[in-house]
Amino acid sequence: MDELFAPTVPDEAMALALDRVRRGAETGDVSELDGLALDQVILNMGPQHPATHGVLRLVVTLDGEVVRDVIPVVGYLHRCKEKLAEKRTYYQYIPIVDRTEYMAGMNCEWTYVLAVEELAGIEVPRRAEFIRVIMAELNRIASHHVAVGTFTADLSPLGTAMAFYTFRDREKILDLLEEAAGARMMFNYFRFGGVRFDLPPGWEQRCRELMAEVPKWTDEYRALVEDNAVFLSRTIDKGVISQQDVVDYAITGPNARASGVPHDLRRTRPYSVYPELDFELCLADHGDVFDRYKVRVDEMLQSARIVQQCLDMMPRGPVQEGSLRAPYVITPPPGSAYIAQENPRGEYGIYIVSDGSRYPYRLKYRDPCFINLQLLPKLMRGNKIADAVAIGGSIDLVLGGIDR
Amino acid sequence: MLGILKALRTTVRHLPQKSFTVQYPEERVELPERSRGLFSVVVDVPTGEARCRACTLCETNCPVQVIRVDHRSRYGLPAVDEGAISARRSQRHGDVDVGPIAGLVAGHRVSGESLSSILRRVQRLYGYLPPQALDELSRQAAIPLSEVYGVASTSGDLRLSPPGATLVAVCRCPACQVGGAARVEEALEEALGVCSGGTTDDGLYTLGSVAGTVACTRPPVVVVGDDVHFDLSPPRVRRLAARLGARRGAE
Amino acid sequence: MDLFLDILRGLAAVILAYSFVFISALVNIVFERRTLAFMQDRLGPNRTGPQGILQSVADSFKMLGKEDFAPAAVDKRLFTLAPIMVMIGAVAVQLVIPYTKGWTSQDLNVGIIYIVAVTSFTVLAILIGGWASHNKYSLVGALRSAAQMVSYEVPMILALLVVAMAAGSLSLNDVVSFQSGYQWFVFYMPLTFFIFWIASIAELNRGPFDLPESESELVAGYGTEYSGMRFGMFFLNEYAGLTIMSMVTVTLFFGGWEGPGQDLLVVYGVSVIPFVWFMLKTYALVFALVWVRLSVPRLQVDQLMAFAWKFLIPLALVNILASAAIILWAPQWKWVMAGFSWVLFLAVVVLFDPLQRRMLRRRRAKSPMLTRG
Amino acid sequence: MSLQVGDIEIGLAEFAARLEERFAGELTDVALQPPVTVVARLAREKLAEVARRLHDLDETPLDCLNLISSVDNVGSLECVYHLYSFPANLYLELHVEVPRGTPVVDTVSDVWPAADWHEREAWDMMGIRFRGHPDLRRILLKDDWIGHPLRKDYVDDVRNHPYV
Repeated sequence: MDELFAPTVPDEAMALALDRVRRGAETGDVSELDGLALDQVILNMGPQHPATHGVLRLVVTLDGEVVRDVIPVVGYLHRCKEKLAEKRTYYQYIPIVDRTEYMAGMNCEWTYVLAVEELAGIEVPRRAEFIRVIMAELNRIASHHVAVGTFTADLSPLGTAMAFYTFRDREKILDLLEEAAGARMMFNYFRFGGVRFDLPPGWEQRCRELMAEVPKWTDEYRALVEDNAVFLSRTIDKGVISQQDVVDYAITGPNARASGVPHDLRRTRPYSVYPELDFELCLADHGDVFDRYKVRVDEMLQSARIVQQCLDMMPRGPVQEGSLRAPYVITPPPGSAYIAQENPRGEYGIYIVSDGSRYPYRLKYRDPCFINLQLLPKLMRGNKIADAVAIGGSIDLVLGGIDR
Repeated sequence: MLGILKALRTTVRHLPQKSFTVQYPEERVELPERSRGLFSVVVDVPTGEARCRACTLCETNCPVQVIRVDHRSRYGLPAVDEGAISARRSQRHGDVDVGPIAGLVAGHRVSGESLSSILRRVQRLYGYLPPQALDELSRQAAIPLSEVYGVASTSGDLRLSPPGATLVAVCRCPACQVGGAARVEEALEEALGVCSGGTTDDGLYTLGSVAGTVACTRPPVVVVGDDVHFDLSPPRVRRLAARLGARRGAE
Repeated sequence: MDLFLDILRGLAAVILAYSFVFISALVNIVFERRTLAFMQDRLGPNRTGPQGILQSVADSFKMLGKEDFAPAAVDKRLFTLAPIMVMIGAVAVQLVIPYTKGWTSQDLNVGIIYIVAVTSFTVLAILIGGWASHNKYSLVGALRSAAQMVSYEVPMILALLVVAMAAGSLSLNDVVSFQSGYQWFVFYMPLTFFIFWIASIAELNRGPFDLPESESELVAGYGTEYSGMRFGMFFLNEYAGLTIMSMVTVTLFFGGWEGPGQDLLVVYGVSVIPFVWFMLKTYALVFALVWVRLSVPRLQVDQLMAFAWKFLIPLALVNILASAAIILWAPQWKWVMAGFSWVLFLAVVVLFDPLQRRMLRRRRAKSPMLTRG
Repeated sequence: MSLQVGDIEIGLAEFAARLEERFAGELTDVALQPPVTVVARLAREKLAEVARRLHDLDETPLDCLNLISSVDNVGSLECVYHLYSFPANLYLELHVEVPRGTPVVDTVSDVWPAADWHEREAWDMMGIRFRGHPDLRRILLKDDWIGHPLRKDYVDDVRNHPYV
């Protein structure tokens, strides 16, 4: 019977948390309620936990309700994608890239294809550029739907309305993407020098109608949540990311813009046809959980505007640079390139080193969630468990990108 | 509280709206034409022939066992050119009467004996395992063709090509193996000019293997047709190989 | 002879009480799931039975069938005692509820105080369940729910007292008869109704107050270690509570069984039409409970406490003092009470958001310097 | 004053010239990679000190560490520090050669806190130790994994897969 209660051998993260508690006890930094002999509880939130999006494990040291320390443990979804790159030709690697950050398949593929085009000096026809922007922005809206929906579901009892409205609207976008690219999430649609198919007939009209609906959707989300007294009291002034944190921890994407940092790669390091499109940067000034939610909803509107402009400005013409269609083998000259691009979660960059052969010599991802996750312990310290869950939800993590 | 009232008003406005759910088995979502959600036979546009050769490998490897390969295509696609395939086969194997196979398979379903033992019975019928027989067997017993072929090609004593007049079988039992069966086999391969399991081009000899013989007390052992040669030291093997080579030359 | 009739009547009352709890629990499960579904543009369970009516029956059979084991480190006796106790609250309250014109199981003259006394059993049961499960999650969940239920009973009692003062008696039948002629208390005292209803939501651990078993943080709160029929008892109690609490609210504020066409159908001295009205009003309130649960996120523990002690209880105190003064001294006290209550109620509803936003903005201004350097 | 991006108008060539003139001895073969990147090499010993000075450059400080990539050029290992300057909105790629025998280099996590996990990943995948790193553990692989997978001469050890 006693082996039932044999203390499980704590792995490194648990051991680190235990000795931090022990060191805390020696230096007198014991629990707030010094009167009571309350020792701290180490709680394992994850890797299966309703609040951690995907297989993230947080070793949380609790002092009653207050979170005293958090040690994130990642790697449960590690698929060694960077090692795979050494074994796959450039062309075979495209479907693997859009499985890193599976919420934004189009953006990931675009970054990889952009990097290889930079290395190999491939030109992209103008119509393909516009199709790429449309696909990326549609994927951004769908990804923000998931982010906002699951974040609100974390705050409220099971079966909250917001989660279902966002996912219902996302379905419509995914149907559009399936018509054009053939798949709902794992697209494999981009090619070097363009995209694989042209848009099916009648697609543009359906897309224009759907983009006209986006403002109606966002008004409904705002009405449901933004004046809600309970929602405000749970999100305002919680988990504030200061601009100093943004610079020190290289935070990018909606999390940075919510703190007032106008860093958006579509504007600061323009690529493709973005300079010709006019859209505003959605900024907020307090950088708390509420602002991060608000920035994401505003960005949905901006993305819809971009898609409408692209549909108007898109010329006729080929969709993929002719010479690259048949032979699927590309051997870019030796050299290295770091190309980054604005993914719904931040700056998603790929650093490729090529040695002239058919296989990339080394491929390194700059994943926005991996870097935003570093700040989580600093944000969660000192808050209650409920706040910690809200902050985790507002940072919007996708474990596929973190673990690669 | 006005904010909460506004939220309440938003949710109640959804009460009368039509629901979004598609009741799957009764109603089905029709996938767009370009969707990669379903398996489909890829048709090679220039020749108009389906690129699938019905090799049933997908059927065997599918983890959720949802694929059934049926040569007679139901989708009205340009069917696999069966005539060309069977013509090529019979030209190499001669037309094979596949009647008795049904009886064998029926027995199998009753007695439940394993696939390899059925294949041995089929081999006893035709002397080897012709592709048409494997085809018929897989269709009758509803076992994917690639699985039948897998079993047929791996086990040592099942032959996929017609045997030569006499069978030269090198014994592979542990005793002979230790006794130097490998050396014997090399010598015979040189002499007959054919690798193990193959048949000499003039169809006289087939170099096969056997799992054990009566004479295995005096390894290594080779069975040529009916007579058994044992205790084959290197010189005796060379003499046997030369004699086989010569006889082949003579005829 | 009448002794035998009394015994029979008592027996019928007990059977009615228990069957009512189980049937209303089953009905509520399906009712809530379907209403939630329709409000979220989906269908909800519609496969078992016509339009999914038998879904909760299927659930309860599954719940009965599931293996109901107790983990090794559990305090055996308390672990089994908790689910049994949890149903006491829901069943015992029906002793005093006037279902229809001729039928109240036992018209106690201390009805209102009896209700409050009995509903506090569930707090005890949840505490015992949480403590006995010997699990971090359930311990935190149980302590949270104990704090929440105790601190929301205070405004609930204060609201009930106002009703008792207005009706002049503690017995529920008198309260119902006082409200006859469509002079329901909800029209005269909307503020009291507002306080009572919010406190009752918290009492039921539902809607924005379902902290004890909040999924995102505590996995399943006090119910984490329970499975099978033991968990079923907690589950049934939560859903039965919906109807029971709505019945109490209807009796106190919406004129109980009063409705047009009262004496049309009388069976053995018990008129049936008012029962139908009573049920309609109850299920209107149950719909409101489900509606609130869908649209309002969950409160935090400290906000829960702050809302109770810093807002609801002072409001209830002001309300009870003012009502007492009005009932004693005001000549036409009903109209004065209505005026006062409506003004205060609208003030609270309108001013709550701006005040809260100002408080949040002030807290934001105090937060650390955001900009560089 | 809230943070601005790219408010100091400075061209790429001019930015490279400023760097070359400020770090004459240390930064070698500075090259331009239009449109936004300057590439330079740096000796391993000078890393910690140069990093601090780069971070505190007067007008265009390279205040943000975007990424640390580790590359295995068979002869030696190489750490690539991708730095970004918010005021100048330009990138600097620092290549630091690390010998294969003793793959040790100073940590920069005290200068840029973002470097913490990048260095842990470089240690986990490429086996480069960072002297002075607060808690250099494996980040993606199992704690007791043997070997560093992204090295070109990596052979997968059977003890890494006990359950297969």
